[in-house]
Order: sequence, then structure tokens, then C-alpha cells
Amino acid sequence: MNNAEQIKETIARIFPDVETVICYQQGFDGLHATPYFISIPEQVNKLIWNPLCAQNLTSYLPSIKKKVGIVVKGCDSRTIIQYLQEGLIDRAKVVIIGVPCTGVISVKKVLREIGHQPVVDVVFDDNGNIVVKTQKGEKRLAIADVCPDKCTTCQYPTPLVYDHLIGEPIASNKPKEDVYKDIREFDAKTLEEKRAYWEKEFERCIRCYACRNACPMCICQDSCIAETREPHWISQRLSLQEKFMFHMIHAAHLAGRCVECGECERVCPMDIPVAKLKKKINAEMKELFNYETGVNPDDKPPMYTFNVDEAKIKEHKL
Amino acid sequence: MAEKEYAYFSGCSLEGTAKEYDTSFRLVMKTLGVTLTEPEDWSCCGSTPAHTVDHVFAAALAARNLAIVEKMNIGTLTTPCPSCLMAFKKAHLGMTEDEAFKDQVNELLDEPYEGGVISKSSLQIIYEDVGLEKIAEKVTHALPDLKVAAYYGCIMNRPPDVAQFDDPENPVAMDRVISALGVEVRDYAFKTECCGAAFGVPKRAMVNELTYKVLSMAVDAGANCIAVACPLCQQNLDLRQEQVNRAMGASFNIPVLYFTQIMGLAYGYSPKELDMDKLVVSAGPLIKTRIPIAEYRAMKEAEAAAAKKTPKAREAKEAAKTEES
Amino acid sequence: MRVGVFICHCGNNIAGTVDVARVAAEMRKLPGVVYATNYMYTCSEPGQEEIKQAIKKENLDRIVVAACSPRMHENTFRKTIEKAGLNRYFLEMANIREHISWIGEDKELNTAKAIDAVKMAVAKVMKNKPLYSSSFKVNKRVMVIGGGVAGMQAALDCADGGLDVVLVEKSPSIGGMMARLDKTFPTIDCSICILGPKMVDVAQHEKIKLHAYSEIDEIKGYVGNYQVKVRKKATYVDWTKCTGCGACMEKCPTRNAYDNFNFGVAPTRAINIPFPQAIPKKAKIDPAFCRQFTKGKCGVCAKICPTGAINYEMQDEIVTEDVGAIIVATGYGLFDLDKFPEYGAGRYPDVITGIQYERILNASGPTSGHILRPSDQTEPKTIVFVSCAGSRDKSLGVPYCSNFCCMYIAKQAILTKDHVPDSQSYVFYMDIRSPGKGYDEFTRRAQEDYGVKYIRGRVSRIYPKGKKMVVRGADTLLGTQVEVEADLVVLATAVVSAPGAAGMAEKLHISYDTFGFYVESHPKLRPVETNTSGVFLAGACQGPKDIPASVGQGSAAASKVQALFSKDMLESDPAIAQVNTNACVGCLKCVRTCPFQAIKEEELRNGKKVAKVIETVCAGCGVCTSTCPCGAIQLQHFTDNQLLAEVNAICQG
Amino acid sequence: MSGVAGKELRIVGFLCNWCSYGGADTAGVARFKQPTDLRIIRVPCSGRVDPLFVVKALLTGADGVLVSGCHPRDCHYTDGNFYARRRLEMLKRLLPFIGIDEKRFHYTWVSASEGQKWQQVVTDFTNQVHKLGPMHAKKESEG
Amino acid sequence: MSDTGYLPKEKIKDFLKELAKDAVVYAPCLEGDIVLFRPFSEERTLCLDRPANTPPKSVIYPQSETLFAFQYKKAPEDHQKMSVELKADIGVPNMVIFGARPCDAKGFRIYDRVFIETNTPDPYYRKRRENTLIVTLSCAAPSPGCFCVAVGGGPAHKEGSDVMMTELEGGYVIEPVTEKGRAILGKHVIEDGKPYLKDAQHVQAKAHDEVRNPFAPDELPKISQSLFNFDGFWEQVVGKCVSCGACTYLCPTCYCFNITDEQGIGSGERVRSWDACMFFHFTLEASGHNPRPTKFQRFKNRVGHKFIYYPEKYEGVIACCGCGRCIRYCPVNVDISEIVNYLKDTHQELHWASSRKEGTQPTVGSTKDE
Repeated sequence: MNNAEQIKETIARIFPDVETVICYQQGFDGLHATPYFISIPEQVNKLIWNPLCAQNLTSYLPSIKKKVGIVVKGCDSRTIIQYLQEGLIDRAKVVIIGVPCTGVISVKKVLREIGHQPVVDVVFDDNGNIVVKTQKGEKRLAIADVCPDKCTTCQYPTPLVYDHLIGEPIASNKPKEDVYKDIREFDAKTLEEKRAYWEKEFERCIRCYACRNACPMCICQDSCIAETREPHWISQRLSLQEKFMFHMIHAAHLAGRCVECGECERVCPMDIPVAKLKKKINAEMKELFNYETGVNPDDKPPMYTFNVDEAKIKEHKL
Repeated sequence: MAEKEYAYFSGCSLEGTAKEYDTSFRLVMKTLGVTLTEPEDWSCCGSTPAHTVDHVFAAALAARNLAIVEKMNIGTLTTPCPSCLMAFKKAHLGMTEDEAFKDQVNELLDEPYEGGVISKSSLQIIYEDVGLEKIAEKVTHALPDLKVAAYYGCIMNRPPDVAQFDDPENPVAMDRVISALGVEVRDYAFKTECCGAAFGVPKRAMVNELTYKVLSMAVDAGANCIAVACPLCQQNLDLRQEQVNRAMGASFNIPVLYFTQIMGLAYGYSPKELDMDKLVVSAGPLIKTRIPIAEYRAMKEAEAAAAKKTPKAREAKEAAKTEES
Repeated sequence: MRVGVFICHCGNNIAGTVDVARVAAEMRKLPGVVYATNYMYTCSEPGQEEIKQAIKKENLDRIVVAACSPRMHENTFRKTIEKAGLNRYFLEMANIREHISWIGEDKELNTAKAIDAVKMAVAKVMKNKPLYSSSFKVNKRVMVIGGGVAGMQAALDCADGGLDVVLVEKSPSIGGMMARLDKTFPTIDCSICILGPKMVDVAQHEKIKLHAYSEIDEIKGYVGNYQVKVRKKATYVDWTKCTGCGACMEKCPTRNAYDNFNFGVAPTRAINIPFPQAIPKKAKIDPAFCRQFTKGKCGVCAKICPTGAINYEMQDEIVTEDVGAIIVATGYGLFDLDKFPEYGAGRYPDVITGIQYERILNASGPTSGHILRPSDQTEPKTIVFVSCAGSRDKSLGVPYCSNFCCMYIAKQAILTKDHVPDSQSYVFYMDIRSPGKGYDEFTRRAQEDYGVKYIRGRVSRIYPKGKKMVVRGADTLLGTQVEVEADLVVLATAVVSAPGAAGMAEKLHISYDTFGFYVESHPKLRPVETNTSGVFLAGACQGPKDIPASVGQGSAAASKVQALFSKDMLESDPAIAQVNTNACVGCLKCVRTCPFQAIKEEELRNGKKVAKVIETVCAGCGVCTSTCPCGAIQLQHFTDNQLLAEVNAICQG
Repeated sequence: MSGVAGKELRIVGFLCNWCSYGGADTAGVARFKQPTDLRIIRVPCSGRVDPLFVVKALLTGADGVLVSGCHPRDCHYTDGNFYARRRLEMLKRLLPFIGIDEKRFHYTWVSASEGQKWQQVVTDFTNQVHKLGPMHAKKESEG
Repeated sequence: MSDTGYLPKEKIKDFLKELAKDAVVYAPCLEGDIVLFRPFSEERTLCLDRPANTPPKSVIYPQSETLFAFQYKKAPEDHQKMSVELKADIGVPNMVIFGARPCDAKGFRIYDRVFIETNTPDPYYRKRRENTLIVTLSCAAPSPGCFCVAVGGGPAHKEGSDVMMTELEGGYVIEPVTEKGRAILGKHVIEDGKPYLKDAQHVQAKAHDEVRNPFAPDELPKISQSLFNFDGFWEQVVGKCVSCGACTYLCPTCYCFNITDEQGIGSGERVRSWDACMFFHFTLEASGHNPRPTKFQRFKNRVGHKFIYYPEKYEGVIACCGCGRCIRYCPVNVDISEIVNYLKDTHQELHWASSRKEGTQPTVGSTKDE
């Protein structure tokens, strides 16, 4: 595909208006892309653009003070919009190179398919497949089968905000009503099942905070109350109770803010479905306030505003 | 082509004493392009007697019909009779708001009612769904002599929580519908005053008194006929008018028409088609002057042209005066 | 840490159902608690003395008092420990009376619950920090919003006390509702005759600055230092030139303008002076009716004005006033007739409201004081008054009593008889409420001396019959239905909050009830204060009240302002939010949610952006603390750790 | 160990100082009898109640949590309870997702004058929690 | 008894059961899609075909452990008198770590120097270490990102292990490394392994050749101090780091910890828990000052600790075992071997130094090509 070339051209053009451009380069093996910070146009030749480029690069934006260029997919652009809603970045200091996206791959899913073999080579064919070569042979996988869950219900394949758009916009072909289908299905389980599920998942948590640090909306970072004594919400014990509490803090603080980029889940070394809690809250935000994160910069995050008369909140009877 | 479709529950009165209401309503609906489909095997709505005996049983009678309509997949049921309407609305509300009540009622039914039918009076669908613009559009004839007092009766709009239509104290839907036909409507204070309803038999004296008030207020308001939307009201005001005259020493001779009959007249149906001959107090003299709308307009324009010359000039002069001062 | 715990018996109130000795014994087992005792009446003089002694003797540094509600005695004990040299915030109270001994029957369970409650207080007090007030300067200038009788009284009292006053009135003249009344009950003295001189006093007082025909756009700041933006609405007449001669009004060709002052009883001119005694007596154009505005041509008044005061191009003007306190006296509103479809909803000209009748009775009103009914300008002989038209009617959303209708109906009935001796008045009423000095005598006089027929029952319908209005109602004392054929019907429509009351409350950050009336700090003991310090209430904006009550409140509010301004510096409440700038990440979510705009952005010397609390504005609600994801902004005295200590004491303790 | 084993469950209440705490006082003054399980934490405003306090309590030993503030529009701080309403509603809907019965958490509005309503709320909520039984039964039997 | 044993594959469960008779056996088990060391039981699925996601370090050095519990006691006769009662429990069962990889086992040797081979040994660690038998499985092939041979290890490196197993087609060749490990050969499912030893050695040698060495072969990496101390370098190479603790918590050689008192009203615990130098709070001082406020400084410390400070203190031993987990599981693919490679290369240093002089941005991407 020519998108990579077009991105390179665009990046070359936006220098020296920007000091840095954040994009992707090949990671330590064929299956991994890694963030790539370009500070001189010549570096652009190592840029890659393919379905490995799953990471949401926008997480870096709030901490960068200088003017930057950034490559974003449709889903990533929601983060930028959410930043704008919350006043966390200065739009004038970001040059957005938007790239319509047909889906990325989940490394975890590919590894599962290839039995966690070391990868020798990875190629993408023209029919939407990824071909992974290992010592034990070659495996051809449809990207649609190994994409992150977020791609399966993607509503915004084309960035919602950009300064330069690479290629033609793509419309979503995923039904809107399916976005929260997984949440509804999970919710239908019994309380005991749900409790047991989370206890089993959270038990694995090692409190490495990768989910938190990779989360673009976790703005506290160094000040996170998971680690402070003032306030002292949770201890350093490794009990299930503390882990549960940490994940509830994470979820509560993202209420009405989670842009569903799936970074928390992608980075979790323990394979915990951390995004699910936040998605549940998002489903409720949609239901209660008809609010969807990261689609309109003029929206107000629902937890930081109110209506005197709430149309959807009924008083609860005992 | 039909634009709208309703399940049509005529009810028992319209099969008998109020046949003309049924006839005229069907004709008017045809003109307005509304399809009425009668549910098969409909039965008594329960009316007043049922709910005075047992609420569950009363609701079951109504809900049986609602269940039939629900199966028709039309969604909205219309009935001209306010009594039927009330029975349906009460059963529907009771069953949708109280799960236990719903179960009790459905226990009595062969086919359960799940709460998927909206009931509206015929007046409501004409006023709200068809709309005044459409009503006016179809007018072919003018009725220059009619001065109508619109009489709604007691349960068309009340209790407001159940009826959920128009103002409970001063309803205006029928007034506006008739006005839209180009027919003169008189402001009438007793729109919702009780006519005595079904007490005509057991408490005749009381009904005489109440009906007398309703009639005399219409006359005081300058009306020469009354429009109604309820078979029972029509009966008390029309059939018993002579009885009232005798009992109260009055001499009313005021025709009581269904509003749909007035609509029918404006839409060019003949009095015969509209079963006007079923009225006890004849409306014949009043509707004699019916005239096609085009002719009527031409006549009025000629009159206006003649009359308006002078006042216009006066107005212009006055305006000039103020400028000067 | 050396915590002292004092458990109060409250006579038998607590000790009757709580084993106080056991609670004290349990507390002694807690680390940190070095002293625990129980006492008959801790709030008594000797009880407080014992606390002071114990603080000295046992070297206590934190005190827990387990007794009644802190809403009752927290301040008492704070003062006590302060006198003994401790910071007042080193006190915690455990409410073992209202929340325990009075509501639980089982002594065993009550005692266990009391132990928990005191334990929670101990856990919290150990996390308490000393807090200190800071002081700030007061701007000794007061704004009074509303120029009715309550506002005027407040303004005059403040001005007489030497304060600079800014009086803001929405309509073109001060005077409010009272200026529209004919006579006042129970003395039947002329309303404007007693109000007029007061209005003149206001106009002439050198300490009072009047903004008539002005509204409040925005209020910023805090007690002692408010900045109020006042919008002076365009009158299209230059008031510095207008002499109030009235020539323009006489010549104005538009004769159908709505007369706000007369509540539409009769029309007025598009340019008008609302009433002869108006202060300021200046003309104002109503652009909704003026031909110059509606048709784009006329200009009669501009031609006629001897001083050239007319200015069709005039725009609203915004002025900012700096004041230290605000007295709100925005008055009340009245139910519209259209709320009553059964009474014709305004369709019948001869069914009018009490205030309209007041204007008809008034010598300077549109009928020059002759009682003529609106429909045909004839003198009515039978007049029906309907009290509680809307009041005490839940279905209309007015469950409360409108307070003064019973009295003014009696007054109007008496006046009617005076004006039309051969008239007969009827009053439909629910109860006669006349609990004031000379009030009950007055209503009796109406019945006994003036022959007013009082019918106890409500009116179900009013309808026209020929030239008469038939009033149908119940006579509950006779148990029958009655119908009165009246020439005129007067409805004592319900008193409601002033239009726009809610919006004004939001600008002021004061609370209002479901009906839009402003909420006082305490219904009994702080009747003119609000929960926003520096904002006081006077008159019917707080609830329906008659003239003496309104005047009384006006004076009360003025005296509160005087007391507030008696100090040059004010002390701020230290239990407010505080930012830990190390932890703050500058996301400023707290700025978004603060109900008081008490938080702003600040740049530290190292360039880091953080939130900063404006101490004097913060009211201490803690919304910011529960908004802040990183716990950087903490409401002092209710910090996360303090509340967590309590949670842990229950859940883990 | 909080509560009296066997008879009581642990119920934590967060009450705003101005309305609900006052309402509970009013109920006390009127001697309206109530179950004794509830332990009350006084906060200035329901807007101060971070939903995480509720989570913390439920995860660490509470069997039920009750939050009560001023009626909407009657907030002492004008808007505090409006924020509380949104946050607590969010939590109410989230709890079942993590397997905690939402009936263990209730939020409501009680004014300082509504002593009777307070009695009703406490009684009904306590009964509701008792119907669900202890939340941490497993842990206690193990320990 | 032979020096070498052999465990047929079909008997592996019996073997584990036998070990479990007098010890808790931690073995790599499949959980969902990942492999974790869990106390082995019948219902678990053993997974030996790839290294576990987490090293077995928490078996001997738990992520969080109570050092002691304390309780305040008031004298019954005088409530002003208070004492503190301490309770410490270091009773540890016998444990077996089965199926660790050589790099994992080597990690324990890094800890031993810190916690045991010192003047003040740590009783908690020592007790667990002494009670644990480490049965290691040599690697037949490298895993993504791993580089043990470059830091003094290898796919069959025996340091830290008590027993070394090598997988052949039908079973495992078992070589005892320590005396403690030799006891294994006595287990009744173990057969004589001598016939298979040659094959095993062949497998080991082959694997050794396959593992990548990002640094110069046959030589431990030497770090250039000047580049190490150049801030611009770190800003360039770890700009993408998100400063989480995945690398340290998954590392078999990271051992930094925090000690906190978790206190209720009357009692509490002193808790030791892992900490990570990648966290801001790691060096946050009570005053609010933080000597390592940026992720660059923190990452520098991580590399420094492993490749400079530890070797300086412990005779040149590098505190990195090359397992590759920090690379594999890094949210943003920060590659420590790549960074160390820059640091050791004198040619690179010149490049960085020159770019520093000119004031231009050093450029990692392009230098890597040269």
C-alpha cells in the first residue's frame, strides 16, 4: 500500500513547522511495531505503516510541550477529541496526520494462533491477511480474525479530526448496535458468575500499572492515588481486595472519559480484560446521558457537568 | 391510497342508537384517506357497569379486545365512543403500570394482552393525527347558517391522567376541527358539564335538570346547534330535549349533531348519506343553506369588496393625521 | 497522640439506652486514647470545665465528645477546647443521642453502635489537622436588589447607619407591590401615602445610589468583596435630561401598550411614567408597542420633549458595582389566571385577580377609584371573592398558604362596600387565616359590620350567564352546592416566587426551594441569612409575607449587614479545599465542577500549571475533592484520609 | 469487629451535613425507632461522596452502603447533589457488573425536616440488606 | 546410582506428584493464554513449551509479604500504659520450583548476593531460598527478544539451578547441579539418563548457537560512562517509555522493594512489597522532592543498576539474565539490549558526542543503520 509513502511525504512537508513527529517503526521482531519519534525529516525512511501499528500514540501528547506531528488512526483520533474536551492539549500545537484504518492486529491473538513461536518474518498480503513465518512453518491469518476486539465494532475507521488525511475516508461497516453487545452479554450473567470472573482475572494482576500508564486518559500518572499515602486509598499488599480496588479506581476515574482505545488491555502482561469495566461505564453513559466519548470536542464529559432535571435518572425505590 | 390505518372499535352504541355516528365517521375517514379496520370478533368493552363491579373483570373485557388488536399489528386503536375509550385506556394503564394486575387480568384471557396498543378517540386522531390543515383542505361546502356549541361531555378529556388529551377543563379540539371546516363556533362554557349520562332511566329528574343547563347555556352562547362526540350525550341532549322542555317548561329546538356529521356536510356528503334523518330534533332548516365552497367564496368576496371601500379610506386618512401632529 | 474521650449521659437521654460506662471502658482500650470518661451533662458549665481540666491534666491534644448531634453542640465544644489551648479542629463529636440512644430500643445493640460511633470519631480525630482562619478586608458597601418596601427599608436602614448603598430595581420605579395597593389592612390607610415619603427618602438619601430599570447580569466574588455587573436597560429616554413633565405620555399616539404597573387593567401609552408618585419620575419607552420601533416611524415624543431627552438609539449599559454584602429583596409573583381553566382561564373579562382589583379600587388607578367592571364599565353590585385561587392546592404545585390573601380580601370587601354601598360581597374561603395584631378583628368587621357573606367552600366553576358570572361552589357548612350570580369575580391568586427567581439564586449561589422561594440559613434562628455568607434575604422572596413582616425583615437584614461591616477584617472558614501542588496535575477538572467558581488556574514558578483555591470564595462542599482523580485537592477537615479512617473503623475495625 | 455478630450487618451511611444528617437528627428527636445496623459518616455534601468510598466500603467489609443528600435543587451548595446524582447512578449501574448486588447500595434524598422519611429509608434499606445477607460471609467463616 | 537421570514424558505428572508429597511444587501452568508458576495440582495444565510469562521469583521473594504483625496492648490496670506486641512468622514449607528456565534460576543468584551473602542476611528470603529446590528446564530454542548468552548465561546455564533438565523427544535428561538436586535422581520415576546425555548436550549446544547476542561475542558489554551520563541520550532512546513497572516486575533479577506499615486502629502489619525504579514514587522523598522525577532518569537507573552499579559491587556480574521478558512484554517495545548496545559501542559514543557538540539532536534511527 502507498499509505506509508504518503505519510512520509506529509511528514517531510510539515517539518520544520513541528519539532517532532510521532509515528511507528519496526519493533524488536517482525510482529511488533514501536513508537518512533522523528526529529529530523531524514529519519522518515524508517517509518512503517501497516496493521502492526496498533498502539495509540496520542498518549504522549499531553506531556509534550513543543509542537508535534502525530499519526493517528480513527480510534486514536477520539483520544485527541477527548483531550480537547477536557482542555488537556492545545490543538494549535498538534499537527494531525489522519490515516483511515481497516483494522490492526492484536499481537496476543497472533501469538495464540502460532503457538507463541518466535517469529521469523511477517508479511501482509493484499487480501487482508497476515502471513507469519516461524521456525515451524508459515501461517496465513485473516486480519479480521486476529484484530483487537475494538476493531470488530469500530465505528470510526476514519479519523474524526485531522490536518492531513492520507488516502480516502472509509465508512464504518460495523453495526452501531453491536458496540456494546459484549457488555450486554456479560451483564446477563449472574452476580456470582460475574464476581467469580473478576476475582479470577484480577487475581493475576501484578500491579505493574502498565494499563494505567499506557492509558491516554490516565492523566494523574505520577500522582496516581494507587501509590500515595496522602490519600491512602489502597495499601501495597498484593491482596485481591487491593487489586480489585485499584481497578475500580481506574474505572471510576475514567467514567465518561474512556475512549475505548484498548491500550490498557493491549499492554497488560497478565492478559486481564481491563477495558471491559470502562466499556461498561461507557455503555451506561450512552444510555444515561446519550454521551459518547471522543466524538465531539464541544461535548462535556458527563461526570463534570449535570442537568437540573436528569431525563434518565429515576429515583430509586427501596 | 390510505395514509394511515387504525383498528376501529365502533362499540355497541354505534351499532344501534348512534348508527349515524358510525356512518358519518366512516365517510369522513374515507375522505381524509384513513383506513379503518374492524377487529374480528370484538366484544363488549365493559363500559360503566363492569368497573363498578370488579376492576379485574372490567379490565379483562377491555383487554380481550386490546389483545385482538395487538395481534393485528396496527398499533393504534380508535373508538368514537368515550366510554369505550375510557375502558381501554384504564385497562391499558392498569396493566402496563402494574405487573401483578396484568397477570391477574391475563389469567382470565385466552390470549394475553402485552400492552402494545395505543387507544385514541376518533376526535383525537382527527385532531392530532390528521391535522387541521388536512381537515380544511378537503372542505367542499360551506355551512353559513351553523353556529355551533361544541360539547365534549364529561369523560372525553378527564381524568387528565388517563385521557391524556386536550385541556381537561376547557377542551378545544372539537372547536378547532369545526372551525377548520369554516363553520362558526361559539365559545361555550359548559363544554364538559355533565349531561346526566346513563341516569336518564333511574333519575330522570336529575338528568332533566342537567341537560337543561347544558342546552340553555348553548342557547345563551348564541349557538343554534350543538356538536357532540359521545353517543350518550347525543341521546340525552337530542332524544330527551322534548322531555326537558316539558319538565322544565322550556322550548328548546336545538339540533344535536355528531361533529363527524358536520364534517360530512362540509365534505359534501348528502344529509341522507350522513343519516341526518336519525336526529330527533331536525337540523334540516340549518343545513338548507349549504352551498359549494367556491360559490360561497365568490359571494363573500363580492360583499367584502363593496363593504371595505369606505373604512379603508378612513384608516388611511387617520394615519396621515398622526404623521402631521 | 493523646486523645481524650468524653461520653455524655445527657441525663437519661443517652444513658437510658446506652451503657455509657462500657463505651468509655472500650475506648480506654484503644491506642492513642489516654483518657475516657462519662459525664452527666457534658455541655453544662461543669461538663465543659471537666474537658478543660482534663486537657491540662492529661496533656490531651485531641478531643472526642460523644453526645448529641454536632449540629447542636459542635461549636460549643470547639470553643471549649479552644479555651483550653487546643485548635478548634481537634474536636470530633460522635452523635450517640439522635442517631443512637433515641432511635434504638435494644441497649446491647445501642451500646455496640455507640462504641463504633465513638471509635470512628477517634479514628477521624487522629487524622485531624489544626486549621487556622485567615482574614481579609471588607468593602463596606452594600447592594440591595429589589426596590419594594422590604428593599427600601433595608436600603434606608443601611444608609442611615452610614453605609453606602446601591439599590437595584428591575422596573422603572421603586415601590414594588406596595405602591400598587390601594389601602393597607387592618388600618385602611392609603398605601402610597405611607410609602411615598419612604420612596422620596430613598431618592434623596445621599448614601443611596439607585439603579432603576436595571437587572443583575453577573455576581462574582465573596463576602466582603463582591463584584456585581448591573445591566441598566435602555429606556430610550435620557434620564439626566427628563424632567418627568409627562408631555410625551400625553401626546403618544400608541394607546394600547400593556400597563405593567396596573397589571393590564387598562392600556397605557408606549412612552410612559408608570404612576404619578414614581421614583425616579422619568419616562420610558416600551419598544414592543412604540411605533418608532414597531413601524420604524413616528417620533412624536422626540418632537414634543422640551429637553430633547428622547434617544431611540439608546443601548443597555453595564456598570460594575463593588460591594461587600448583598441584600436580596426581589419580592414575589402571582399566579396567572390561565392556571384556572375552570374559572375561564382569563377568557372572562369580569373574572380578575386581587391585585387588578386593587388597581381598580385605587384613586390613581385607571378607573380613578370608581369600581367599574372591565367588560362594560358598569358598577358591579354583587362581587364574589375567591380565596385560595391556587394556594394550598397540591395539584397546582402550590401546597402552601399565600399568607396575606385572607386579609386583603377582607379589606377589598370592606372597601367595596364603602365605594358601592348597595353592593353585596361574597367570599368563598377554606379557612380564614388572620393571625396578626388586629387582623382577626378586621376580618370579623368585614363580616359583622360590612355584611360580607363568607361561604366556607371552594369554587368549582365560574361561567358566564348573560351579563352575570355564575360562581358555583360548595358551602361545606351547609353541605350544599351554591351558585352566586355575580357582576365581578375577584380571585385571590396564589403568591409564587418572582419570575426569574431561580436564575437570580444561581447568580447569587443561594439555595431556593421547589417553589423558587429563597432558603434561609435556619428557619427559626437565622431567618434573613443565607448559606452564602454576605448574602441576606428580606421580604417575600423568602416566602409570602405581608408588609409589616417584609419591613421587619428589611430592617433585620440591614442590621445583619451592619454587624458584618462592624469589623474591618473578616475571618475565613478554614475548612475549605486545599491543593497539594506537588500532586496536582493541572487537569483542572475541579475548576469545572466547583459550584462557586472558587478554583482557578495558577502557574507555579517552575512553570507547572496547578489549581488554586480562592480561600474566601470556597464554601467547603468538597465536590472538587471527589472530582480530583489524584487526590490533590482535599477539603480540609473532610479529607479522603479522614473519611477513609472512618470507613476503615467501621469495615475493618 | 463492628456490629453485633448474628444480629447486625455492617451498613455504612454517608450523610450530608445540611439535609440528611439533619433529617436523621430530626428522626432522633421525634424518637422514630430504627434498626441499629447503620453507622453514619458525616460529610458536608453528598457531592463530597466519591463513589470510591462506596466501593472501598463494600470491598472491605460493609454489607450495604447508603448515601443521602439534600433533595435536588435544595443543595446547601447549590449543585453538589447534582454531581452526586450522576456519579452515584454510574456506580449503581456498575456494581452488578462486578458481581455486587446493586441493592446493597442505595442513594436517596432526605431533607432536614423529613424525620419520618429518614426512618423509612433506614428501615427499608436495612431490611433490604438483611434479605441479601452478609456480603463477606465466606471470608468470615474462613477466618 | 548414575549421575544422570531420565524422565519419560508420560511420567512427568507422576514425577510432580511425587515431588508434591513433601513440598509445594510450583510449575508453569497455562492460565487462559498465559503461563504462570502455580502450585501444581491435577486440574492444572502444565506448559513447558515456552518460558512462563512471569519468572518464578515470587515463590522465593513474594511480591508482598508481611514481615511482622504488631498490636498495641494497653495495661488492663492503667490505660495510660501501652506496649506493642510483635508477631513474625517465617515458617516456610518445602518448595520446588519446577520448569524454571536457566535465566530464571540465574536470577536467584543475583538476589542471593544481596539478601544472603551479606553481613545482615534477610531471614525471610534466606528461609525460602533454603527451602526451595529449583528444577530448571534448559531452553531448546530462543524466545522472542531473549539474549542470555550476551550477559553471561546460556540456554543450559546451570548457575542458580539445583537440577537441569533437557528435553529430548521422549523425555527429559536430568542432570543434578547441586547436592540438593542430586536427591531427585532417587525418585522412583526417574530412569538412568546416561544413554541420553550426549543427545542432551547436543541439544544444548545447538540452542546456544541460536540465541542472539546483540553485543560483541564472548565478552560482557562495557558501558561508556560519558554517554551514560548524557541526558540527551536517554531522552532519545526512552522517549517512548510509559514508565510502568511491567519490565521490573517481570524481571528475574529486579529486587527493589518498599516497606510500609499498614495500620488499623489497634493493630497493623509491616509489609514488604516489590517496588520498581520506573515509578515516580520509588524515589519520592517525604519533603516532596524527587531526585529522579523524569522517566529518563529512572530508566537510566534501571540500566545503570543492571550493567554498572551491580557489576561494580559484585565482581563484574551483570544483573540482567537476558530472559527478554522486558522486551517482549513492554507496552511500547523498549529494547534494553538495543540501549546497552548503544552505550557500549565506542563508535556510537563518538557519534553521540559529536552531535552533542554541534547541538543537533542525536538520531537513533539513522545511526542504527550505519
